[in-house]
Amino acid sequence: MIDFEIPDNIANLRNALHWMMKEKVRPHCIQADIDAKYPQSFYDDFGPMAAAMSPGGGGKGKKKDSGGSMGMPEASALMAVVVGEELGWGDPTMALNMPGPGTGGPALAARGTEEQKEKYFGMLKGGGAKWAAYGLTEPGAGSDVAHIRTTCHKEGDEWVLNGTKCFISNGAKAEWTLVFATIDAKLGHAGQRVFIVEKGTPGLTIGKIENKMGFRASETAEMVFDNCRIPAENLLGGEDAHQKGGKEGFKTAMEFFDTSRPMVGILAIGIARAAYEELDQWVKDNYWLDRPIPRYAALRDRLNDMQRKLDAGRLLCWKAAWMADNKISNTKEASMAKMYGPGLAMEICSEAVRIMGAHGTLKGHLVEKLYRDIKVFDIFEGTHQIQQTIIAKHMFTDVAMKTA
Amino acid sequence: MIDFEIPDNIANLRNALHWMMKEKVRPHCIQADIDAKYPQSFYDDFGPMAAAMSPGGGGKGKKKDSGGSMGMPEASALMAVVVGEELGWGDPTMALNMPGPGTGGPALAARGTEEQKEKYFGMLKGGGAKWAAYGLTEPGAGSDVAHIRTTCHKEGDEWVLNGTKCFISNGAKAEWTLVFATIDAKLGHAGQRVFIVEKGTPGLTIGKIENKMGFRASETAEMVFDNCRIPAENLLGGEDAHQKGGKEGFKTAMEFFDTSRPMVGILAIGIARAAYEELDQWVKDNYWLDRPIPRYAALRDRLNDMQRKLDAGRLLCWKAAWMADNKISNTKEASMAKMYGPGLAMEICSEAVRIMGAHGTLKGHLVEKLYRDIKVFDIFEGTHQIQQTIIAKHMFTDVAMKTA
Amino acid sequence: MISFKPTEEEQQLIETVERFVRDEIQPNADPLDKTLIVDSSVVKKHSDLGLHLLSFPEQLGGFGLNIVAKLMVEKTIAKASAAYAVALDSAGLGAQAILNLGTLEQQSELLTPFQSDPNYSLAFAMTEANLASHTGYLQTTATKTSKGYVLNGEKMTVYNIGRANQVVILARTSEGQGLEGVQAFVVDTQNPGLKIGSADDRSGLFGSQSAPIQLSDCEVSEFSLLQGGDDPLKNLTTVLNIGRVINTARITGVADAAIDSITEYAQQRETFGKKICQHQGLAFFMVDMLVPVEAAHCLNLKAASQLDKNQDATVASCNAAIHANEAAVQTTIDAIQVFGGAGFMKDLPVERYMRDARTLANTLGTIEEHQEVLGTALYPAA
Amino acid sequence: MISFKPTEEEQQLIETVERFVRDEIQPNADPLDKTLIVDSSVVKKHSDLGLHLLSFPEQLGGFGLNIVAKLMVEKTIAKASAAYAVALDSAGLGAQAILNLGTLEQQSELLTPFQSDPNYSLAFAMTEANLASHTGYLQTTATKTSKGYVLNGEKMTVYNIGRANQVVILARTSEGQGLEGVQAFVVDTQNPGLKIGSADDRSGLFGSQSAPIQLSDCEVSEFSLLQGGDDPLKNLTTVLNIGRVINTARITGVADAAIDSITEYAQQRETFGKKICQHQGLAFFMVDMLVPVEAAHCLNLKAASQLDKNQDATVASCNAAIHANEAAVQTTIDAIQVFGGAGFMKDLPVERYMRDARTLANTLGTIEEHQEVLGTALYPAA
Repeated sequence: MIDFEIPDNIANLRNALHWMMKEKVRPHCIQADIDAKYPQSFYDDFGPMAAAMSPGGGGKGKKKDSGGSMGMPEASALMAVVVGEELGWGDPTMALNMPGPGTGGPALAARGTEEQKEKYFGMLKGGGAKWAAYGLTEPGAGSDVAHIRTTCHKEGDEWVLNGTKCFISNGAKAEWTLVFATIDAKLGHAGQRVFIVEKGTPGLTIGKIENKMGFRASETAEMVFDNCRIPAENLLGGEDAHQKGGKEGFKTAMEFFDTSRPMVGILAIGIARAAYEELDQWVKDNYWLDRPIPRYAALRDRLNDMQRKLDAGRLLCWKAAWMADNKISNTKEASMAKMYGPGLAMEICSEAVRIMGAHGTLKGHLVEKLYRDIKVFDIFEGTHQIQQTIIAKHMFTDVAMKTA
Repeated sequence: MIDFEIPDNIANLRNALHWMMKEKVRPHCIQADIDAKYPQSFYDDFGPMAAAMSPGGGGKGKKKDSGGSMGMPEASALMAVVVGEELGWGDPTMALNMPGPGTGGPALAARGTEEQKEKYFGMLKGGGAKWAAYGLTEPGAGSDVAHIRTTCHKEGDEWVLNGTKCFISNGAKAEWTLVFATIDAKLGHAGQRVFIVEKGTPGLTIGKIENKMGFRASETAEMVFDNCRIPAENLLGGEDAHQKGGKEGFKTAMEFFDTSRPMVGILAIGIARAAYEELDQWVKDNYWLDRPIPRYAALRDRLNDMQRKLDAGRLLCWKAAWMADNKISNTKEASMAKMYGPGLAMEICSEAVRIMGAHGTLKGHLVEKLYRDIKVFDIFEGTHQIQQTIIAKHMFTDVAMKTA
Repeated sequence: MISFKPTEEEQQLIETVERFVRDEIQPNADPLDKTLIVDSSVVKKHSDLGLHLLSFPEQLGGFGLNIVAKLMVEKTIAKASAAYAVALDSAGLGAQAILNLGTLEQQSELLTPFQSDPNYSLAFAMTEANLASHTGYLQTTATKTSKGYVLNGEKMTVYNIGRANQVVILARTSEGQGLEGVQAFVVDTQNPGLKIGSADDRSGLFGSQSAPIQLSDCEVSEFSLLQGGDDPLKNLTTVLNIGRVINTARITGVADAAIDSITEYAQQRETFGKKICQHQGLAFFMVDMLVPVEAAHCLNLKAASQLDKNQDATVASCNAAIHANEAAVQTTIDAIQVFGGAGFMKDLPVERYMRDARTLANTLGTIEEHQEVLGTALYPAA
Repeated sequence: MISFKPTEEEQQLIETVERFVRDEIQPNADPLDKTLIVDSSVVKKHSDLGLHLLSFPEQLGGFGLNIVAKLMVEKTIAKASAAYAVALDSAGLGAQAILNLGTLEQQSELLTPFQSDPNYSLAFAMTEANLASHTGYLQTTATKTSKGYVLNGEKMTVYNIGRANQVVILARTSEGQGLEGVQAFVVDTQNPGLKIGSADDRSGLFGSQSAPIQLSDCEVSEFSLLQGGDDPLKNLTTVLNIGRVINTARITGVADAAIDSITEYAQQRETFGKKICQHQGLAFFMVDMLVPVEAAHCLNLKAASQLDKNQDATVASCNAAIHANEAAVQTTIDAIQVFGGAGFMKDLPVERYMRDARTLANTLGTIEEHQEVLGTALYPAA
């Protein structure tokens, strides 16, 4: 039956996360933006609880644990997007800062061998907040996953990695990173391999930590591999996985977009909702309560439009996630969610800053920070234009599309 | 010196045309839309005076006549766009309905031999309103000028034409039509030839008269050439013109875009201004004068935006025309004017209809007609997308652009 | 629990309707637009299937279907012909008003004729000349008399009024803000105080004839007043929310049709040596049409679902209406752009989509009204 | 007669400024954004060229240049560094106010110091905390006393206040609509009743420090009041119109810079085996950035030309401001999209363009204020 009601157990989880974001994160988020990080002690206190509650934290790999003592609903893509909106609302950087395996988690859970899963998920448990990372992007490649240039070749029992990865969230502090490389760029997707690289492996150096316009409290690192030697058993999925016809590495990169893209979409919706709520209050304080100013009808229309589009974006994310959970092919819908959310959030943040005038650009105002934070959502996990290309491919199925 | 003041003689001409449009055209335009034409008697009375005053009527070919008894300013692209706005304002269909050589005029003036000019401009003079036409578009070609499929080959003293032209304004009533054909499609632009085809030439039949959504009072005809024989002297420019290296036909099609595109842009601005003025009055009548309704601030913002964008579009057209007059290469600016005007006009007409609610879709309201009329402006003389392609080519001069 | 899956009953119903549309509506859509004549055999087959009484309770000969199902049916029909969707909806919002606002006795007396007479029809009159459909500013009045009420005022854009037996009229019985003080009356179209004007000539929806009506000291009995049940204001609001959902369903149907038409065309037609869909700029242009239409449909399903749960769907239905109006108007305009000059000609249905979308968007409240309703609901001035 | 051609003098001036920008501003733009320290040698070279006094009359050491020329200069500097454009404008709108509203005696006394002291500086204080820059709602008051006036209130976003010797303050001397009752006062920054708050930390314009000021029973002499000349309301309006044109010139300069940067990048960088500019979808995306910026520049030239002809440029300058704000904000956002992830990093100037455009757009009146001014001018309620 068509239904839009959030079941109680998910609603409870969402409310709890909202409370944590409001009470524990929001009060620190402006300072974290200035410092370009939350202090480690913050994560040691806040992190484990948040990670346990966060749907994205462990992904499906945590499914069997998650029904336990916290009384949590079964993990699902739908639960992730319903609850995830609060992460975006609280502080966008939180979505990538949450201790745990992060984006690498689902890939390890789905593609790793049992030994790999046990060792590397285990490595993150206990003893304060710990992170893992996901090393795909390269300087010069961007959204162009097919053109990875980091190389790997086998020497005896080891793989040797050479190349540079950039824009790696939590790259510097990660206990381990999933690194994409190619045995031969000419082989295309079939040549790609994914490795689990531990922190401190000789030959791995952390390059610059990026100085970013926004999203500053989330660390973005460069990782340089110079004859970096990895034990053979750290090839994700093991040698066997690559005997079956290849493209294992590329599939690893691609297959989680169907759930991660709606997640990015809803994070953006959460951010936009935060800006909308700030503006709503500001308009009330400045245009309604103080004095009867004729502009209020005009501004009310803008607020109307925002809440409407927020709900539109929310439903697109919900639908894509619901399809994923129900094993309905959702590549088009996931891209629609990813395309709509960040674009809308940029629009709403921009309008909020605009209407708040001289206040809107003053640091310390949440909307000022959100305005700088949001832009990158339209870029990572596939730019707006990549989503358009994917949707077009699904729209025009009869004709082979070029990416041109 | 940077200046935006319209000189008195152009202003006088504009005001006179405005008066004619308001008094002579507007009262008939709704009925003409229903009938899908203005009666011939209307043109016999109104046409000659209007054509004499209209800047687009004779184009540069009329330059030497135009300084005469009417005290008119020297013809220029700038004068054409300043004055032309009133044509769009009065009734968009008038822009193509005006008796005279129409779009074919400038091409004949620039490329025709002296004999051709004398004979065919002469043919339109005296004895009531008469038209000529411009036959470029083909079913299946659209904006793709390079892919003309109408063929011509020479047999003795005659050229033989075969093919179909569509969407030809005034095609059925034209005394003569400039027809584009190719001696061999494989030769591309070099193979193209332009012919002056007289009404009633054997082998030429008028196909269907299009039944259109809007722009209905302007006749749009199909012309079918079935072994249609044309005297050799009706090759535009004569045989000599094609000995110099070819592409004469293609150049004929292209070179007037630099002045015609700003003209299409400003016609659209004129249409949009008409819709804006209707809406302005409607809002006054319904939202301000009668009663104090809180929405007036919201609607005033919409009116603000409209008048601002109208002026923006107007200045883009003026600039492109001014450049043409000053022999500054303006292909990019002409395309910008053509791209902006019709898009804006569609937006304004749509918003006017929207705000007028149930009234806005009722026939008899000018905005209802304008809403149906305007769309085609974003299509003819190069679609919006063609303009984007042209602008891109000029923006990225260092890299050979594909049209892809 | 959040779900986008129709029930099996809904699925079966849609398949039935799709067959009906393919066999009966599709071939008649263009003729209706050209001739303005509703094919009576289509009306007959529609009522044979019981589609005109879907939402009637079973005791009144209907199927007791919910709003979600009604939304799907209306969208499916409108995708082929918005004018037929309007013309075939002989019970329409008028019957909905009687169901939601009338007593059981009124329901029985006023709705039973539908079972025996396939041509029986009800109209719904809300919109007034001034300020479009701003219900907050309705000027038609109903004054209490000893025998009943006397109605005075003018209504415009009353769809199906030409063939209607009765018309539900919104009139003001007392002063008030918004819908306060507004009540619904059922008036026989033969009432000497009710005069039907000449049929409107509109941009689109050709064949779904609308006309204005004039009420001059129109006397009606006490029985004509729909009291409004337990909570008259809330129930009247619900009727208008249902009206928005149904109209929005039709609008999204038209937008879907436009998208289908360009999807097909862009894969056939070549320009500059390539299929239209292989030009990336145009492909992106078409993708941008898809997303807001999909979002509008989701918003509308949400509003319908809330109505089926007896929740207040004012915000959701206004959201859906605004989103769909904007999306469908822009989509149908842009569809013409994809077709180029051919899209402007009446040989292809795409120009009809543009006119129909525009006309539906200006029906039963424009964006301006929805904004006003939303603003009042969400941001009451302090 | 309509013309888009600068005069020869303007052409020469621009060439001078372009050289200055290339040699002095371009290399210092990024350092200013990172260190917030205005390079004093740049200030010196700027004043050596007399660029800080362009619009002063010759008897006050200036060139008597018109607003069109000033527009071109400001746009050229801001294209390299919006922060330098603001920081180097030491006379600024404060001096403009004195020129347009002051007596000859006031002009002479208050503006002569610029000739001898290259570091002399004037600030302009309009914006207030409540309702941003809605001049119609200014709350700072100036009350007449026997000795002069007493000012009370708070101003925010006063650019260059840190180094200013004097500041022109808009205050209300009587009740009135819009600018009616508002007058300008020149106040010494050492006045004990004037307190400068701590420097603002803003999204952009790093280095062009602004701060709030507080006026607590700030006593000023009779001489401090700029009477406003023949028509005080009209002349004050003119000052604000000039302010809009100058700010808009800077905004379009930043937008130009963003467009230049993507134009270059899109012809170098390859993705998916092609230059970025050869992907039609992205090429159209970039074309769409170009057109509104060009239109904004034309609108601003029109406003400047009207000011030079002593015409009322209220509508034209608001039009230009709104158009440029919207265009520049969107263009600088979209420029980052073209650069992808790299555009988000502080290694490239493109993220600065986005922050600077946004900050300029919220300076000296936001779109909200311009809309209000426009609406009042064009559509007075009946």
